[in-house]
Amino acid sequence: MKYSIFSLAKAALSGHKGWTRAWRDPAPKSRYDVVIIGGGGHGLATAYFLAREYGIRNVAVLEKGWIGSGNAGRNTTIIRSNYGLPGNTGFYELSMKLWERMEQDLNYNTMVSQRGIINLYHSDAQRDAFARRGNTMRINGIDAELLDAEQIRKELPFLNYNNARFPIMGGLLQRRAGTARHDAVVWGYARAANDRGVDIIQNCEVTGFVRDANGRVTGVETSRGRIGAGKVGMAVAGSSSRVAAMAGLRLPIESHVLQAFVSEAIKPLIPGVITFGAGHFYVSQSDKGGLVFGGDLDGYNSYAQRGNMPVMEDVCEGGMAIMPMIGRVRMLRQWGGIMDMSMDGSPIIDKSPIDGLYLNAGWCYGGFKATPASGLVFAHLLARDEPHSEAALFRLDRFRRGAMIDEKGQGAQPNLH
Amino acid sequence: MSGYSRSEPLARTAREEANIRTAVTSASQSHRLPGDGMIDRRSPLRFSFDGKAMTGFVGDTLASALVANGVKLVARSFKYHRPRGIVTAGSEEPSALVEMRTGARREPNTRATTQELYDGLIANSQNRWPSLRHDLMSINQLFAPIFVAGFYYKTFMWPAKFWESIYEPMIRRAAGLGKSAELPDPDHYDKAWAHCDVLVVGGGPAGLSAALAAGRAGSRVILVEEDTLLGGRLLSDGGEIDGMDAREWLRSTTRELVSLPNVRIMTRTALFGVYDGGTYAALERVSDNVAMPDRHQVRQRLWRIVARRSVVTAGAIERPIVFPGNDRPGVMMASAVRTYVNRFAALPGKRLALFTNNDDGWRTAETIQRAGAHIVAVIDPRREVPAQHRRLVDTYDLRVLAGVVSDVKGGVDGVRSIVVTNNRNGQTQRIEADCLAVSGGWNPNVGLSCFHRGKPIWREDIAAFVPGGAPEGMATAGAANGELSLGACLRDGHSAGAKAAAECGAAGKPGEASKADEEGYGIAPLWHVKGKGKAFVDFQHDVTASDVTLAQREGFESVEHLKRYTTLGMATDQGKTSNINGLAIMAEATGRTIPETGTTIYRPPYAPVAIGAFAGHHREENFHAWRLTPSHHWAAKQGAVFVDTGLWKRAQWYPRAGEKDWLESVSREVLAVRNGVGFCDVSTLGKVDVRGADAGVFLDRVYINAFSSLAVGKARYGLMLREDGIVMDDGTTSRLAEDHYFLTTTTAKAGPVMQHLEFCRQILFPDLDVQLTSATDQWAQFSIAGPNTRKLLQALVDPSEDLTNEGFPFMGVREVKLRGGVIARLFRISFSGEMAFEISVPARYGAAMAENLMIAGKPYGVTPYGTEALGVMRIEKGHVAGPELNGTTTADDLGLGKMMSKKKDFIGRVMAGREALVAPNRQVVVGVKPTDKARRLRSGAHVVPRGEIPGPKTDQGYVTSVCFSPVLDQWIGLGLVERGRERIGEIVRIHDPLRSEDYEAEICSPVFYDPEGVRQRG
Amino acid sequence: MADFSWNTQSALEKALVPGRHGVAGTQAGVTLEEVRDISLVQVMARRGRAAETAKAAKKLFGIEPPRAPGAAVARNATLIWSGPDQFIVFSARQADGQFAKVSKAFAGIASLSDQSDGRCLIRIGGPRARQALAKFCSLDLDDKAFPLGAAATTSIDHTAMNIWRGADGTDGHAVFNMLVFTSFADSLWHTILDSSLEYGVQASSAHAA
Amino acid sequence: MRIACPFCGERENGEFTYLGDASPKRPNFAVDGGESPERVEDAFHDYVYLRDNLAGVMREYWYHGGGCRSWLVAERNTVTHEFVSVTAAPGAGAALAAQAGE
Repeated sequence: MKYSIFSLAKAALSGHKGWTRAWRDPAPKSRYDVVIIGGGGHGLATAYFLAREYGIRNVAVLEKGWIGSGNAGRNTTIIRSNYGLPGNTGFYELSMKLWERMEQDLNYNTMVSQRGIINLYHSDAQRDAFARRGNTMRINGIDAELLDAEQIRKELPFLNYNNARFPIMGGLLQRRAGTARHDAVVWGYARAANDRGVDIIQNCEVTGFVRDANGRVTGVETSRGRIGAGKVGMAVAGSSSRVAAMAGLRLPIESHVLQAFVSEAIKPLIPGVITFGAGHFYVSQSDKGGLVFGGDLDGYNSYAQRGNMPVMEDVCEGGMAIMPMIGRVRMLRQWGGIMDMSMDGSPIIDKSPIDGLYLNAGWCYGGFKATPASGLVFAHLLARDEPHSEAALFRLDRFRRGAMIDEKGQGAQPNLH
Repeated sequence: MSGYSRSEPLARTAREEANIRTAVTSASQSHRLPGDGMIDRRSPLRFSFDGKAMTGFVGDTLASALVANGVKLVARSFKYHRPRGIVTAGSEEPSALVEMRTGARREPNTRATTQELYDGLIANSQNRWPSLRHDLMSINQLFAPIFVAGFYYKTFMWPAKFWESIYEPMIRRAAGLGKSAELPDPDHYDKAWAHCDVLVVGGGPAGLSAALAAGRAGSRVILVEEDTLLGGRLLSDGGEIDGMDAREWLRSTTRELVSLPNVRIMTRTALFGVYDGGTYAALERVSDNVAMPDRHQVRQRLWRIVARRSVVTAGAIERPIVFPGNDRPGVMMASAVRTYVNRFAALPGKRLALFTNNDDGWRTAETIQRAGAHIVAVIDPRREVPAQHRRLVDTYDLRVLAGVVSDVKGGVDGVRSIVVTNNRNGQTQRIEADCLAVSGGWNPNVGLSCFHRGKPIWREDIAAFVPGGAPEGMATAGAANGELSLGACLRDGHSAGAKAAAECGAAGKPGEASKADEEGYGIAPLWHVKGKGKAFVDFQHDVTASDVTLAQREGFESVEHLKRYTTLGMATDQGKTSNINGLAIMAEATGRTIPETGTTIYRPPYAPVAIGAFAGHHREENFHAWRLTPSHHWAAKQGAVFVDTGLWKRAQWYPRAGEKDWLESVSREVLAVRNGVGFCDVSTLGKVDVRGADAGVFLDRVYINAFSSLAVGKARYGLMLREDGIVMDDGTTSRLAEDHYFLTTTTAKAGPVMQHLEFCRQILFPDLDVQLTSATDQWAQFSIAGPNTRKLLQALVDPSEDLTNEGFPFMGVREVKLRGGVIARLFRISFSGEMAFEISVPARYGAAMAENLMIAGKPYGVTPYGTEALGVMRIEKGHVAGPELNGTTTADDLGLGKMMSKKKDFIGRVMAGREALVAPNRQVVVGVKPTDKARRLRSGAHVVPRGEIPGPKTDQGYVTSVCFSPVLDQWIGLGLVERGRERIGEIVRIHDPLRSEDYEAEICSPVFYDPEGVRQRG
Repeated sequence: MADFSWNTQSALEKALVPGRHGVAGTQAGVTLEEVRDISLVQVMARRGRAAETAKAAKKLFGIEPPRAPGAAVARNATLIWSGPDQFIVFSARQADGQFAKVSKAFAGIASLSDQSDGRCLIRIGGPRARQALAKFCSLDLDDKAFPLGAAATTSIDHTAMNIWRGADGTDGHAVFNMLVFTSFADSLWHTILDSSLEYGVQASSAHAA
Repeated sequence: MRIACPFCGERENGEFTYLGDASPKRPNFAVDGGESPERVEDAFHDYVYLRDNLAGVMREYWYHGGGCRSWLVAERNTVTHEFVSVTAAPGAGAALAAQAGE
């Protein structure tokens, strides 16, 4: 059923009895051309693009819980393409372009809202690093503006300019960046993939890989039985190491907890996304009115999906450093996601060393904003057996070759990326 | 120093002030009962709500005062802007949210039920326009047929560009509840630590019993209670304990607890989080009960309580029943009605009806009758009146109807009548009433016990979830544990307190548990009365029963999908009154049981907490600690401009009268050094004492070059890599004795390098005899540079010291005696490229050293210089620093590849050899200078081959560091450029679209100044 | 040419304003005192030489250094545990040869580092000292958990601090000694003072005795 | 989170810095020892980059930088955050009973 104000009004007349499931609830078939493990944004987008762009419709997406129950439902909803290194720059811009047409592509309002992101700088060195990054963006056809303190004051008059520990000297602005409604992205892809024939199978946990005599992966064992597959794609960020271990693979990935916070709903206070350069704090305001904010990783390996106090305090201290007007706004909820932290802070999208098994992992902080492009390039890899041109550098062997994509320059120390 | 203004008056409007002043004591309190409750009738308080002056008493909450004043309408709901009243009497309140205070202290979304009344309190309703009674946004109710769950996902998509420009701003303005202050919060917050053996959460009967048992046993106890008073439900329901009146028991128990030195009672303190290792978070509302905190007092304090054991006695929350019209002002929880009547002597209505499906709800009928008010009907879907309440029915001749409330009629002022549907024949009847008390049963407060992903367990007999999988060290007791009678609460609390104390090793006797009735609790689960009108599940987010079933039809069957699709339970009350009803309706729709359907994940905070409280002292200028150099105050006196470098405050330049900008000052400082002599405080460099028999071997392993071969009395530049082969840091290390090196790091990396060195020492090379001590703060260190350096120093040191090239060669190091007797360390090293020394004295002499350098250098025009001049000179000399050591460059990229020893293993050696790190097309450090000498070069500009169009394929590097070189009289810079060293002399395009600049520059050697290094050896 | 004068300057030159701060009243709840002219020597045993180091300390000071967190008081010095196989020798500063003298006693068996200027010593006492401390120190400083002679290495505002409990004050209340890094002292003084204002503060400085 | 430093006792985790998995061991090789550079690079690649990333009890390095500056080896459950043991690094002071063997 096509969604529109007309279908909505029509349905209202019949007391909304006419709506049907947004996606089917099929029993798994015995075999698919492609099985995607992971019913998050990336897995569902991959299935959608396999069907839409590459004509592969005999596809199943297997989800151990409910779709969107991983990091797709546990992030701060920011979309942006303000990256500085080859590999990331083009890829995230591809994603940005897909965000910009997502609602019409999917016939689903994912509330993509391009209200802009400002990364504040507080020192000459930070300004120079942002200038380098902004110029890279511009050279790659991405919008970027470098603002000085006076220009920032015009955009964000409410920041703390008077008694800051680290004065605001300016910021890097990407106006096309913004936020999207994270859950809606999952549901929109699920519905659109479903409409193109993809089977979305919830409560179906993968427990092992089926291998043939040559070691090739030919299917998966699941809590709902064995499912054969021409190819298996993993899109299980947060659990990448655990799933890869079933195939005997060790990855250059650690799992870390990243906390995020939301305040009570208040009337509009903040226009876009603001990132504090001298502390660990970034914030935006959801359409519903909550301030959505976060900061750094807790810093230790964790699968617990919850964090501890030091980081929560650290984040709020950062908030009160630049926006002391939020002192009386109350934090409503705190949560933690499992971050698939790769060793250079950039993702891995590649064939695995095992035939028939394909990796989509290591998303670090970039997972949500990457969703559409990740789906497209992973679908390309699965369909064509060669990397998409915008994902050619996200190779697994780059660590062995020394070709890291290390935006923050922190080296093989995931909790610092 | 608090740093926050204490003088800011409450920005009240004059009219509101006047209104409050003239309010006639208690005349407005039409619904105040004659009894005393727990309020102090001798202490009247004036307050205003929506500009209307009213009165209350000490002991009131804002909600109870509003009830006493007969106010029913207090809020508008989130989506439909429906009129809403007060539903509960506690922190679970979903509806009665108000905007407290004004101006910078304006505070949205405060629950009227937890706000203590104080004299001069100003509260306003929110989310309405122009007024609460006449809210134009209530037009949304007309669109309610369209505004169902998830409607926005299905529309607002065309045309695409309308989203940001029209639809979204509209939605954003409509959404949100209150308005936050838009001025810095003038109040102060702090954070504190507390430690105990047993933490008791909740001061009701179970909590008091637990604290008493644990306290008597001798363990260290902290009891936290969110309310202003201890007692919990005893304050509302009374009862008899150990043969005495519950309030008498409360007094004597409190007395005993207070007398125990090992028990600490914290009221107004709400526990909101449970973290790992027995760390609990609580918020103390220190000054929320006054108009403005006292001078030097905080508004709120965040407690981090470390407890070996905890006993959670957080009680239970009464749940509503979902039926049409259940959100009308005047529909109130039955237990809340008891609280308002018994504790606050305030009557929520004059004609009250009671709708209950359980025995406990019946107690409200008794309360109302005893208060002298009239109960018009008791509606219970069960066939029989519970045995324990039969006498009640007889005594008061109660009208009991076996049925359900199927509709509520009324207007903005609330309930006017209710419609009751008879269970047996389905016939309806209308009953006039102005208040409907509702009880759907009790939900034990399982939140805190589930914060570590514990799954609550369904108990059929009480039709509720009880705790399951509580965090390590936590026990639950009392109503929070599903014990719903007073006697069981006392018993359960006592035994949990005694057990926790024993587990902490307390040897004392916990004494006997207090006793009270353990009457039964019968309930016939009733979640949803189907009917025509809107039946609300989540009052604040306007989620109705039909929204839940719609979500189910569309496939959002998981409770988490339900929550996210309908926003059920995502409001400020976190679904305390709505979640269980929502999932019960979902269970019914899907044909699953309630436990099969399961709950959503419980997350902290238990109740919302002000962001300011998490920051405490660390806000604005106190965000991070600051570090001062030994000559800081001296430099400030000279008028230095300071810059933040990490945590350090450093002198950036020293402006002089008449200089038009920083560039003029900096250029003067540079030329003063190049032509005469200058000095700069470089104490911020990390300094490490490396000692031990194997110190040299140790340094050989952490640096790419050799240090064991360094002669005593000499210094050497060293470079260290990370294990992945990328440069970590650089600095000069001196050998002061056979077994003593003095290592320096960059300012930025002092901490990480120290940690790395300790890692190498303790983990990688534990066999080496080496000890490390940070000496950064011990020494005031100054760089003295320029051709007259030696002359200056000669005047400063004892005449016996030989500073000639022979007596003190380049890279020499030794202790010298200064005139006046102080011993200093002198290092002949140069960052500026000039004849230079660095001199260290103990930090206490830092200011004196600066003074004395000025005196000794006076004949030579000595000039203090700041970090900017330091930077200019290092760029002129082509020395790499932070912008080049950016965590992605190799030693060879920096032009230092030859330093890498081939004879030894060292950290990073192997990985530095990987193919992509030794590829010929890497970007390496070069010099860059614009071909037009008048051009300003900027860092972050990119390098593109001349004649090429800038693009991903032609982007060959960027400018890392720039300065105006007063010596060369032009802007110069360093850059990282692909194959740069092969391209010296090439003209390239400098592309800087961010700053709309595009010009040409020559790639050159990074050493712009004195490439042979004659001057520094001079 | 005349000799130069070498006046010393405390890290709290500006931050410490002697006198009464915060809530006024008869008795200050907190007393803050900077102890100036201190000598601090960091002693770290060489690999495997902890026992000899302890012996050398005994010989020099008459007491063994603490093997676990604690502060041992000798006649002229206090030995404060600062990490495994290491301790700080705290004493009043006398002549400049002080460090050399201690060094000699440990030659070849321990590595020494003069930290007399690397740390600033702040003493906090008074009836409300523990309440103030609870705001910036995460340790349990209860009498039982932190009795006389207890010591710890911990953090304040994310920077390292050595804290030990010396003799109680003349007012009968516990006194805590805090060694903080010199460059941070100005900042930390503000934190400590801010934490104490609600109790009333008496601030002063004194020479080490 | 509370971490029991074997020297200082239990402290809040703000005093500690985390490094990561303590299981990978730095490869030992002799300079010019005849080993093929590829093999040595392979071994270092494993050491520097590859991780088991266990969901369960793992051995890991923590640094008590906000305390006694000792490196510690902890066994901690990454699912529950529960510490099973905390021992001192082999080079942290003198040998202790509770020192991790490396």
